[in-house]
Amino acid sequence: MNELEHVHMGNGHGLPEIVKIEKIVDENRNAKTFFLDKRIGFKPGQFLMVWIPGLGEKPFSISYAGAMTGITVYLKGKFTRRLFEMNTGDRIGIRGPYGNGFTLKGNACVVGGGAGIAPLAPLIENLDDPYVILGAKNADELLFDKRFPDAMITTDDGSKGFSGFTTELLKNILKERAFDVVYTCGPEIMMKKVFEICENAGIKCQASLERYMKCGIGVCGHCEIDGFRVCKDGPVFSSEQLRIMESFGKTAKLKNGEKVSIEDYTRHRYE
Amino acid sequence: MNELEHVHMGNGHGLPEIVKIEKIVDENRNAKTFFLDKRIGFKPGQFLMVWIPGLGEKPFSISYAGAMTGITVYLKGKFTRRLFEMNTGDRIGIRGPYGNGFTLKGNACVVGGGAGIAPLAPLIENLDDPYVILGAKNADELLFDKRFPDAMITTDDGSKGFSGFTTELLKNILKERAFDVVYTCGPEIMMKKVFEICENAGIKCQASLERYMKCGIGVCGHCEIDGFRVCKDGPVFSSEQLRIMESFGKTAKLKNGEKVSIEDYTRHRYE
Amino acid sequence: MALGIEISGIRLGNPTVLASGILGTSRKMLERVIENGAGAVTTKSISLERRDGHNNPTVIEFDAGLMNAVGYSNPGAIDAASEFSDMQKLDAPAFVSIIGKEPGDFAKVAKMMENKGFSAIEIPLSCPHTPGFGTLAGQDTPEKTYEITKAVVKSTNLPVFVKISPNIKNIGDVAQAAERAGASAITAVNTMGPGMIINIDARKPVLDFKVGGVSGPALKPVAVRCVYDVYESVKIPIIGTGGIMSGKDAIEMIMAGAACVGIGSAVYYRGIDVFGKITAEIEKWMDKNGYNNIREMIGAAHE
Amino acid sequence: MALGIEISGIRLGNPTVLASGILGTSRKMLERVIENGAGAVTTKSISLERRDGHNNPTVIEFDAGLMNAVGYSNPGAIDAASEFSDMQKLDAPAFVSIIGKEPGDFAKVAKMMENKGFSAIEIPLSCPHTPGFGTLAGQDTPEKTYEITKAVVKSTNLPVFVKISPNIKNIGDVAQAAERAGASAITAVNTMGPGMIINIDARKPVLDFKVGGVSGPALKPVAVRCVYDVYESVKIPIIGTGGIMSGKDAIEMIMAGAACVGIGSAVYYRGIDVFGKITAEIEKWMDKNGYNNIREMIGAAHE
Ligand SMILES: Cc1cc2nc3c(=O)[nH]c(=O)nc-3n(C[C@H](O)[C@H](O)[C@H](O)COP(=O)(O)OP(=O)(O)OC[C@H]3O[C@@H](n4cnc5c(N)ncnc54)[C@H](O)[C@@H]3O)c2cc1C
Ligand SMILES: Cc1cc2nc3c(=O)[nH]c(=O)nc-3n(C[C@H](O)[C@H](O)[C@H](O)COP(=O)(O)OP(=O)(O)OC[C@H]3O[C@@H](n4cnc5c(N)ncnc54)[C@H](O)[C@@H]3O)c2cc1C
Ligand SMILES: Cc1cc2nc3c(=O)[nH]c(=O)nc-3n(C[C@H](O)[C@H](O)[C@H](O)COP(=O)(O)O)c2cc1C
Ligand SMILES: Cc1cc2nc3c(=O)[nH]c(=O)nc-3n(C[C@H](O)[C@H](O)[C@H](O)COP(=O)(O)O)c2cc1C
Ligand code: FES
Ligand code: FES
Repeated sequence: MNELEHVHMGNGHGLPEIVKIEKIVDENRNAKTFFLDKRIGFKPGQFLMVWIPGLGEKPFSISYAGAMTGITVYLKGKFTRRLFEMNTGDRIGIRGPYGNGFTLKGNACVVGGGAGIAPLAPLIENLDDPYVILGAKNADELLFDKRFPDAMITTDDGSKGFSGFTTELLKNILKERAFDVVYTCGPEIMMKKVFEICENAGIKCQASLERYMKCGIGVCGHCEIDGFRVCKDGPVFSSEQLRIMESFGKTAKLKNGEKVSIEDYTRHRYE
Repeated sequence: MNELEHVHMGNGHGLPEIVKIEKIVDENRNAKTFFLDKRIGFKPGQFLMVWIPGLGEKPFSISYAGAMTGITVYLKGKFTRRLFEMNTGDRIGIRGPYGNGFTLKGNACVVGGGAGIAPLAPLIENLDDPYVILGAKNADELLFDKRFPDAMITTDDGSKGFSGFTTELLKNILKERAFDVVYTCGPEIMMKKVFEICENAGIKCQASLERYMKCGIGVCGHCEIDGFRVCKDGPVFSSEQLRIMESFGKTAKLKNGEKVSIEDYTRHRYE
Repeated sequence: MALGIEISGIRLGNPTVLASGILGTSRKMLERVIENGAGAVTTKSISLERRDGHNNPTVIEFDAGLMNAVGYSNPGAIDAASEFSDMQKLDAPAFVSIIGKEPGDFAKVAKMMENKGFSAIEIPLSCPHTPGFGTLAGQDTPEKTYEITKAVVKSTNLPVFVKISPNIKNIGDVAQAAERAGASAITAVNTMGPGMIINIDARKPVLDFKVGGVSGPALKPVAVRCVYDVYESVKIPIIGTGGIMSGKDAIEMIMAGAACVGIGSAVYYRGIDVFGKITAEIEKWMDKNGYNNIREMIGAAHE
Repeated sequence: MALGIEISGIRLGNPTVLASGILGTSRKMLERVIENGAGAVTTKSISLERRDGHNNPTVIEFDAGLMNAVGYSNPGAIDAASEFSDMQKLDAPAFVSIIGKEPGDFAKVAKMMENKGFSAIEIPLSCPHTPGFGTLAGQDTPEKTYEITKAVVKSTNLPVFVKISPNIKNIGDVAQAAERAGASAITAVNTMGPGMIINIDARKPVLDFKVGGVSGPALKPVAVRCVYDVYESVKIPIIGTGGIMSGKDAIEMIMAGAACVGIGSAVYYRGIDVFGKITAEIEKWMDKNGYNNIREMIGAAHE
């Protein structure tokens, strides 16, 4: 049967592996970085499925590369609360990395908002002198402003840096500078605006989306957005893809598949 | 779990592969060589499990290496009769090669009797100028005497070559020449004698044994001889192993596990 | 050479069918699977009420296959009815998978899905990991199979496919019960087991529901045997499902008696374009071995 | 650290047990398996009369495990009684596996094997591919299990282990029936399915008996779930069997509830010295994770 393609079984990261939390760093009022005692090969933008045995499993982007891989977690509901209660030496399960990750090319601008800055951090470190805009509601919720001292900072309330949205800063800079690509991750409304600005300016955009994930490996279809699987075809999507995504910035599905507005999806808390 | 040895699954030759019979050569009154349209990497002494769909599966040694792998078959009972009825272009299943094969070393004497010459042929071709003794009941049942023109020939009835047993010739030559090792395959009574002659002369012996085989891959235990599996630990055994085999040359097990004398085992025909 | 095949009056361009519960969460997703070569597609199973399903982890990969306890998460029949419409406009037939706790539930959902352009209704009576449904609710006995199938057949004009479990001894009896009740085809099989995988460092089963159904390569030989048995028990066609990874696997399933093959886990192993890949492999093999159409191979191993 | 474990009053130096039907055809073969590190060994199953078993092919390897239809080939109880003697002189306990078509057969063979130095008798009521025996003869129901176990327990002074099938729903009921009838341990499980593998070039099932029992990696998750279920149903110890390839697998089975593990197919995948390898892997893991003895791990996944 040598004419039939050989099927490789077992990719080696299918089952969660238990790893130790080596170090915990408070990033801001709502975010902590958990450093795990494991080096993981990954592409910026890829994520891990993080398992707390007995509680559940949720996706988190890799925010730090190195001997200790880091994930940066914002406090939301039950799962992240339990993570926040954990101490150095505690153990969690991880599988992955999953997803496609960003495609690196040329002269780049990076626009991150809130927790969306997490997956962008390893990307920024891999780009050649990118123009970085980091935004948050206020100074207390800013992420990685110290890690990237050259970044432009925006806060909605003006408590630090530029007062206003990242998108306003992006519009301004686009008048002065040319970019090959704009990378973005953050609240979907923000990403939608970034994308529209890029479309108007004729610049390629790569946006990292979020949807409720179950399998994380592209089979269950739950994370689907207009025929694309966020876990497998994404989480990073190109301008060509974003252009045909009717739900982008509009609707998303809850755990039970109910379609709700993106605002309601984001606000929703489970249990 | 990186501290636990990784288990490789699927060795790639577990299921029979259907191959075409490319060429059939009459070797003597009772033997034909079937050349299969497949090159197989193997060690001299290894065997294939040959499957005739709907009829059964039996072990046969590889007798010819090359682009067309050859097995040389003696007519015995139902299975070999069906093989003898086959024509060029017909297809059979094979899995393997299985078993350990001969270990090559030094200045060698090869003693083959009847069908036992088949596995020795590729060995002879791989040895550096071995002393070869080929025996049969009579000239009509001799195998590969043309393939190895330098070989010493013996027939029980004297119809060709030396009149008498291979073992007599072996004893004679041992008086004149020194060998590092004697390789043998043939009737078990002959091999037993060869082994004893070697023991007396203080020469290492490697003998290829036969027992009724079921799985061919070392799990069912049916081909067992004094704790050794002929299909996996053998079929080639060393002097050290032969020395502690109480059943060697004495008893063997039928398809149902009944222990009978080696003569009865050999004479037994199934169905 | 013809790769097309007709089952229950439905024409498939090739014998690969997207199995239920894999990717089939939206019309667009099904459309994309068809673009990737599927001969037909099946929706994720739809229940009357909306369901969260089990908690994560719900799907995991092990050495020899996948294990899942998704637990029939779905938005319910009303949402599904608005998601799926004009299915006849897709480039391949679409089947709708519906589930229920009672025969009446099945009938209701079947009615709600009737005018959406689906080519058939599939009823899985065989899920091994969802309380209230499938094997955990005893829907896999010949009696229950007959009762539920009958209720669905009565409530719809569409052909009804009954999806059965590999975990039962009398699989032929169950298939016959479905046939007697008016089923147009048998989908064999659903996932196996259930199984369990324990993480020894965590001292806990990995799936949150503890147990899950086994699919992929581990399931294949059992699925092939089930299809072989069902083929000897009924006259209606079989959608052979379980562990199909390659064209060779598909042909094996067809020779066991399937008219076409369901494909699920292979989407993980070989990507979403596995349907086109498998179809090409089937074609190449048929070409090399002198087959002219799929029919010549159906049940060939029974000769 | 202690790797020893006692089951039913029998002391094993480590928790690896050679499963029945693998290698156990002679006393010397069992001796060799013990030399290779097994904590205990089991003979191939022995019937009253001599049996040819099925025709070749009888054992094959596929992508995800082994499939066999050996069909209980064995020289019969009289020959076996002369092959196996003074088993207490081996360096590890030996169990004798016996089979029969009727309870009376089992009792007769049990008597014939009594004074051979075996530490226990195992009765497989669960073979999926031998007409007249196991699941094909309905020996896997709670009723038959009770009846046969009772007959064997009555006829011997040795502890009786009952080996059960993974292919039944009510596995807990079967284990309980065995326990009520006086079984000293449960061996869980026998092979799965049966399954079938078809060679598409030959258009024929590969096994001569067409179907066979599935073992190895494909079986593991189902076996683990069975052991988990049996652990919740009975108090007697469990020999967890099915797909154990590594120390990690063995620990997983133990955490599911097994006191020791049966090893069969792994002899193919990792060689005859797999017993010593697995024991070393268990030891290393326990050492690293601060366990002192096997008992601490038994059933840990139920907490
Ligand atoms: C690809 C991807 C990468 C992510 N990376 C990060 C990250 O780096 N840092 C971070 O803080 N958060 C990240 N998230 C979001 C993170 O998964 C949620 O914050 C987390 O699941 C919240 O769980 P909870 O139990 O605390 O709150 P819940 O009350 O369960 O949920 C709060 C919100 O989190 C989201 N969420 C919950 N469960 C899931 C799920 N299974 N899959 C996807 N989203 C879910 C939903 O928007 C939900 O409304 C990422 C999500 C995705 C899809
Ligand atoms: C390692 C090995 C290599 C062999 N190589 C050759 C070879 O190169 N050429 C050759 O002609 N023969 C070879 N044989 C023997 C060959 O397998 C038998 O001749 C063949 O099985 C006869 O089958 P039958 O149906 O024609 O006769 P049967 O009536 O079935 O048997 C005749 C005799 O063949 C042997 N035999 C039958 N079935 C088996 C079996 N399943 N396993 C082992 N022996 C069996 C027994 O001695 C039996 O008495 C080899 C055997 C072994 C074990
Ligand atoms: C993640 C996942 C979800 C599934 N969900 C369903 C479902 O909702 N309804 C159903 O009938 N079968 C469901 N199944 C079973 C599949 O349709 C299919 O019968 C099974 O996976 C065997 O095929 P495979 O080996 O090709 O995956 C699911 C399988 C998987 C892996
Ligand atoms: C070739 C083979 C022969 C077997 N024969 C028997 C047997 O005679 N009696 C029995 O109780 N189990 C028999 N079994 C089942 C094994 O004892 C074991 O329960 C099964 O293989 C699962 O374990 P594994 O995955 O480690 O192989 C056999 C299994 C194989 C592979
Ligand atoms: S989460 Fe299952 S397909 Fe993405
Ligand atoms: S034939 Fe099975 S062990 Fe050798």
